[in-house]
Amino acid sequence: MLDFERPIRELEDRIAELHRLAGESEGLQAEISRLEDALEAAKRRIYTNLSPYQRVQVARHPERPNFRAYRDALTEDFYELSGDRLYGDDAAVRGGIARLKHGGRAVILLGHDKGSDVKSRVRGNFGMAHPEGYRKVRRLYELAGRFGLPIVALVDTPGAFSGRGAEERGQAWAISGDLMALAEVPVPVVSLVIGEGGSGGALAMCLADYVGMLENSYLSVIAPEACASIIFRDSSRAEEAAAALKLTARDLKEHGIVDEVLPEPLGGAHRDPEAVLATVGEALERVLDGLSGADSDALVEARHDRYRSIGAHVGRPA
Amino acid sequence: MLDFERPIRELEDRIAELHRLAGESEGLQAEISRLEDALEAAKRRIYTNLSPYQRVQVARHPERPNFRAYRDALTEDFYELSGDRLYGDDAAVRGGIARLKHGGRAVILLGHDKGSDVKSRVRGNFGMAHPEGYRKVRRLYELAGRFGLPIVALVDTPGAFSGRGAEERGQAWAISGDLMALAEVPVPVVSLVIGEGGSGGALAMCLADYVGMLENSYLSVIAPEACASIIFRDSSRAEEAAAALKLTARDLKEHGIVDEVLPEPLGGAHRDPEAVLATVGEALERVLDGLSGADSDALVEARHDRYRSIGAHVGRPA
Amino acid sequence: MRSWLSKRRNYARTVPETESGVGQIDVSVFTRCKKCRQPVYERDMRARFNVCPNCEFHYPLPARERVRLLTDKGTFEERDADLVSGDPLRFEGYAERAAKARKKTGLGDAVVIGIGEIGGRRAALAVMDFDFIGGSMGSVVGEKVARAIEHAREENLPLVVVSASGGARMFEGVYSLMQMAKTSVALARYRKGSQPYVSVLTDPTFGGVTASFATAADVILAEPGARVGFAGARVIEQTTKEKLPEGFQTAEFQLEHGMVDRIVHRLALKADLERLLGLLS
Amino acid sequence: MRSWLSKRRNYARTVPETESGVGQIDVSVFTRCKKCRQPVYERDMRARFNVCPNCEFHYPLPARERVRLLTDKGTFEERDADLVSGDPLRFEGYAERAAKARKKTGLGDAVVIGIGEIGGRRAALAVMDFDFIGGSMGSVVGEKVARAIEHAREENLPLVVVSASGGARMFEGVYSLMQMAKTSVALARYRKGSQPYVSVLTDPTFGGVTASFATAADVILAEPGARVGFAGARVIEQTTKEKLPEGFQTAEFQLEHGMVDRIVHRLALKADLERLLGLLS
Ligand SMILES: [Zn+2]
Ligand SMILES: [Zn+2]
Repeated sequence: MLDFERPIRELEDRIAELHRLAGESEGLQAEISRLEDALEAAKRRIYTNLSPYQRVQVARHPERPNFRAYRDALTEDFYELSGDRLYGDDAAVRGGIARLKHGGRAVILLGHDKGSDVKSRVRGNFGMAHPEGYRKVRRLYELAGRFGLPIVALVDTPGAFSGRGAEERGQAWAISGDLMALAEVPVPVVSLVIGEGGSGGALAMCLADYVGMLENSYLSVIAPEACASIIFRDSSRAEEAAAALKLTARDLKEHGIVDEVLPEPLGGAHRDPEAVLATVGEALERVLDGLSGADSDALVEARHDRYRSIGAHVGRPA
Repeated sequence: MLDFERPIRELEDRIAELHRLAGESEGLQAEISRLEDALEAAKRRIYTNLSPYQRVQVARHPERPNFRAYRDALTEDFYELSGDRLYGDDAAVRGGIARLKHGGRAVILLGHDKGSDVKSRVRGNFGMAHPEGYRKVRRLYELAGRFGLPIVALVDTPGAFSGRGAEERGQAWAISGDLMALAEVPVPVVSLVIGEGGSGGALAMCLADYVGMLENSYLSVIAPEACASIIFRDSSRAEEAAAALKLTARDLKEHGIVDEVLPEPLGGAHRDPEAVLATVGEALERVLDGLSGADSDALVEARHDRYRSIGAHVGRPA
Repeated sequence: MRSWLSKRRNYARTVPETESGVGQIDVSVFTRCKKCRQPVYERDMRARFNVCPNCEFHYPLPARERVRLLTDKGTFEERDADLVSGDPLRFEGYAERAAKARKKTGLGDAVVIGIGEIGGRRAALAVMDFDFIGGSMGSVVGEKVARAIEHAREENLPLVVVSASGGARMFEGVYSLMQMAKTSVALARYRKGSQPYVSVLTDPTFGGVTASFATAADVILAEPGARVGFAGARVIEQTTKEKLPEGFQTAEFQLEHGMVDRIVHRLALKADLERLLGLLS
Repeated sequence: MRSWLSKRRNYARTVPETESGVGQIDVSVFTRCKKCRQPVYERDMRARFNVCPNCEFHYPLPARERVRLLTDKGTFEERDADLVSGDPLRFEGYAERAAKARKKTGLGDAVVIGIGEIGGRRAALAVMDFDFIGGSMGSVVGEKVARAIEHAREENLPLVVVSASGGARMFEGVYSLMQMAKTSVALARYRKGSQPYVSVLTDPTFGGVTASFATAADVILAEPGARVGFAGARVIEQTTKEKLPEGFQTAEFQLEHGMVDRIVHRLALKADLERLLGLLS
């Protein structure tokens, strides 16, 4: 449970309590329904006004549907491919050839895998890739180009990993390689930020023809906590930093960085996974339909123009 | 000194001895000139009839001019490039952009570096590359293609390295990658076997439009010693194995595997390095002149046809 | 185990019906699995394509059995079966060795190629046979693999190559080495198209085969426990005097090191290929 | 050291003649090298482009000084000098911070771009300045680097980019992140041509700059001792509680790990670039 959800949880507990006491008797029904109204009101009040930092917390929610949920729900078949052919296979990112249920299209599906239990979370380094992961992803981008399959990337990472091995094996070089590959790949590239979109680790999967974000996901150049400690010299000011960074889906849509905000159920994806999975499945089909049949040169050129034009620079009055 | 050179060395010693004894006196001149004739005869007899295994020994001679000698003698400028951008920089192979003295052409020059002293020999693993080396070479092949520079490869390796790290990092995958790159690179590829041409380690540098071999160099699928111990179950039969493998420059020319045998001075390259360096420099210029201006598609197609047609298979009478 | 491995062609299999011309089976014969040391009926081993019913150890599988395992019944048309090796170097003992291998295996050389259907999809197939001089690559293996690649290219088909090889065929010297180049130039042309190349690595695959076509694939599969590498473990230990870790060079090791895509049980291999080809067609 | 690093623009250099509009030098002033702790004359430090005459330690070099170091005298035409950053997120304190940086450095932002000659050969040049908010990459750095790439492409020239950056400019949030994508798409187009892109890594180069254009080059040079990486050593030690080895992330470390082609002393850099461009032209 997240802090700001406490009032809701308390109401839920009291209602359960009263139900127990009431048993068959009618005596407490009035009170119960009063509390139930209060509960609904509280939910709407809290969840519809989530602050940016609260959304970050929702995006990080351990029960939030992650890559595995989408992979299992949205594909008829997922044929996983492994390895960078160079050094290792990084469990933090997974990918392969998939057939989507919605529309039945074959695609290269990949994403950050935060795992489903302690063991797999640790194995996947909580979705933080090593160079092996970025290089596996690059291999998948190249296979997509070779086979003419659209790329669907599900972004959900706290960011690139800060570790010795990652630096020794050229993390920066590997991320740069992914960006160059995405800038050139002659097939549709569709990115969906389903949870955390942390820095370069996320960008290596969202230089795309379409970028969608779930309502409570975020995309940021840096984690709010880190930003607070660097800019405000006080990591406890993460709330402020999150707001200042304009990292929510809505902010990014307003700034024209992403194409679409995909709605989540009240309280976040984890409160009704099926609903989110359906939303994403339909969005994917719609977007892929829109991009299919596009001339590959035109696609790459449009991708170029899209990113080439992002920036907030102004000519200085002479 | 190699075993079979002993008679020569003995004559040389005796002549020197007599010169010392003789001093100014004329007394021993007759004997001296007799021995000098014998020496010339011995040299011609021994060196013109080197057995295949003796040539292998000459090819391995520690004073034989190696990559460094050619690099220094044949180039006006050698701009070395390093690293595979993935894991490391392998000192067993070196390469870069070079301007050749003969003809003044800019090329990508690379080769196995056996080093010049104990330290550099060990550092270069005696010319046996690790996966990092094959991947650095691949990077150079790709740069050559990108810049339209001819590739000049100087082959001098006992073979691929049999080691744990080399296997852990995918030596076979790395060699295969070099072969695929050479099969596709749209620039002239010129290979010269200057010493040892050991197995896959050598082949990764000689899938070429022109393959020349120095008279006493060898190119073999396996070292004669290893072949003897496997096929004859007796490593002391290396002499036999060397003969059976048909690994000398002349054999390979006869079998149409290589294009040219470049002559060495009597006794081998190490007895007159300048002569060999000049021979190679002129051959390079001639060959590059011949290949320059060729259409790149035609080049790649001819390279395909050349290797596609190598084989000794026959249809079985039905 | 050796017993039946060597005698294996004296037995037919009961189910499923065979396409590899072999005789009747003595259902009573059993042997001991060299891996789990349990007694196993030849018949069961045969029915499971040489995978131990008890410990799932994957024993070498003859090329024609592999073809039967992978292709839809009755769809495989073998190509270029008549090719046999010359003896370019007149290498002492090679001619006899080759003749014996042909007799023993009933094959022209260490690879069988052709076109067949896998789950109703046509594909070019090349399958190596370790029993033929250790699956070593000489001129014929190189030529037939190159032709399989070209059949795939000409008919615009997916390419599946199943490798099993001790490496180069020393008897053919540099001709053997050059087969690495030959198959590479053929593959380079094939890869200009957009049909997939799937490589299947089986126990053991080493040397020139691993260092050329077997690893130049879009997708690389390996059988459980298959040892795959360039230099063999014994050679490495002799060279470096280093003790190698448990499981060195196994398929599982290679997966962990990023070198293969998937490890697939032999009895699931056909289904796995059908999935992959289906997704890519 | 700080003393003169911050005051550096109050000094002119004696030799060679400067192109960066700065005033007179007080030849008597000296300082202590923070590396070797020896006293050094400002003037000598200046004449050697901020390389210690005693221990050869490479101190940060202002962008205009770098341009003077690399280009033939009088040949550099600056481009797009008028670009300054907007404040897309209205980020608390950014406007002031940027104004102060502009005042301090005399630059519009953390990069100077233009066309100049290097040994008589024209090349597009982009040089970052660590003194401008830690060389952080915001919209202007991304835009100007992209324009430098485009100038090189339009005029078919070699491209030389000298990086010095602490990483992303947090004040611009996701706009900063997206400059990695912007420079990458520009580079992808440039690389369709056959002109070389040379990246020069100087101390320090980290974060989004290293993870985009700075490492996507044909040839990568680095200055001796320059620290280059994605995450900084302090962050890594905080995250992993691991003690990092001596020399971690230095140019020498990166060379050993295969990430850079050459380590080039600052005073030899121009000659090195002239050699390379000469070989490739
Ligand atoms: Zn068993
Ligand atoms: Zn100093």
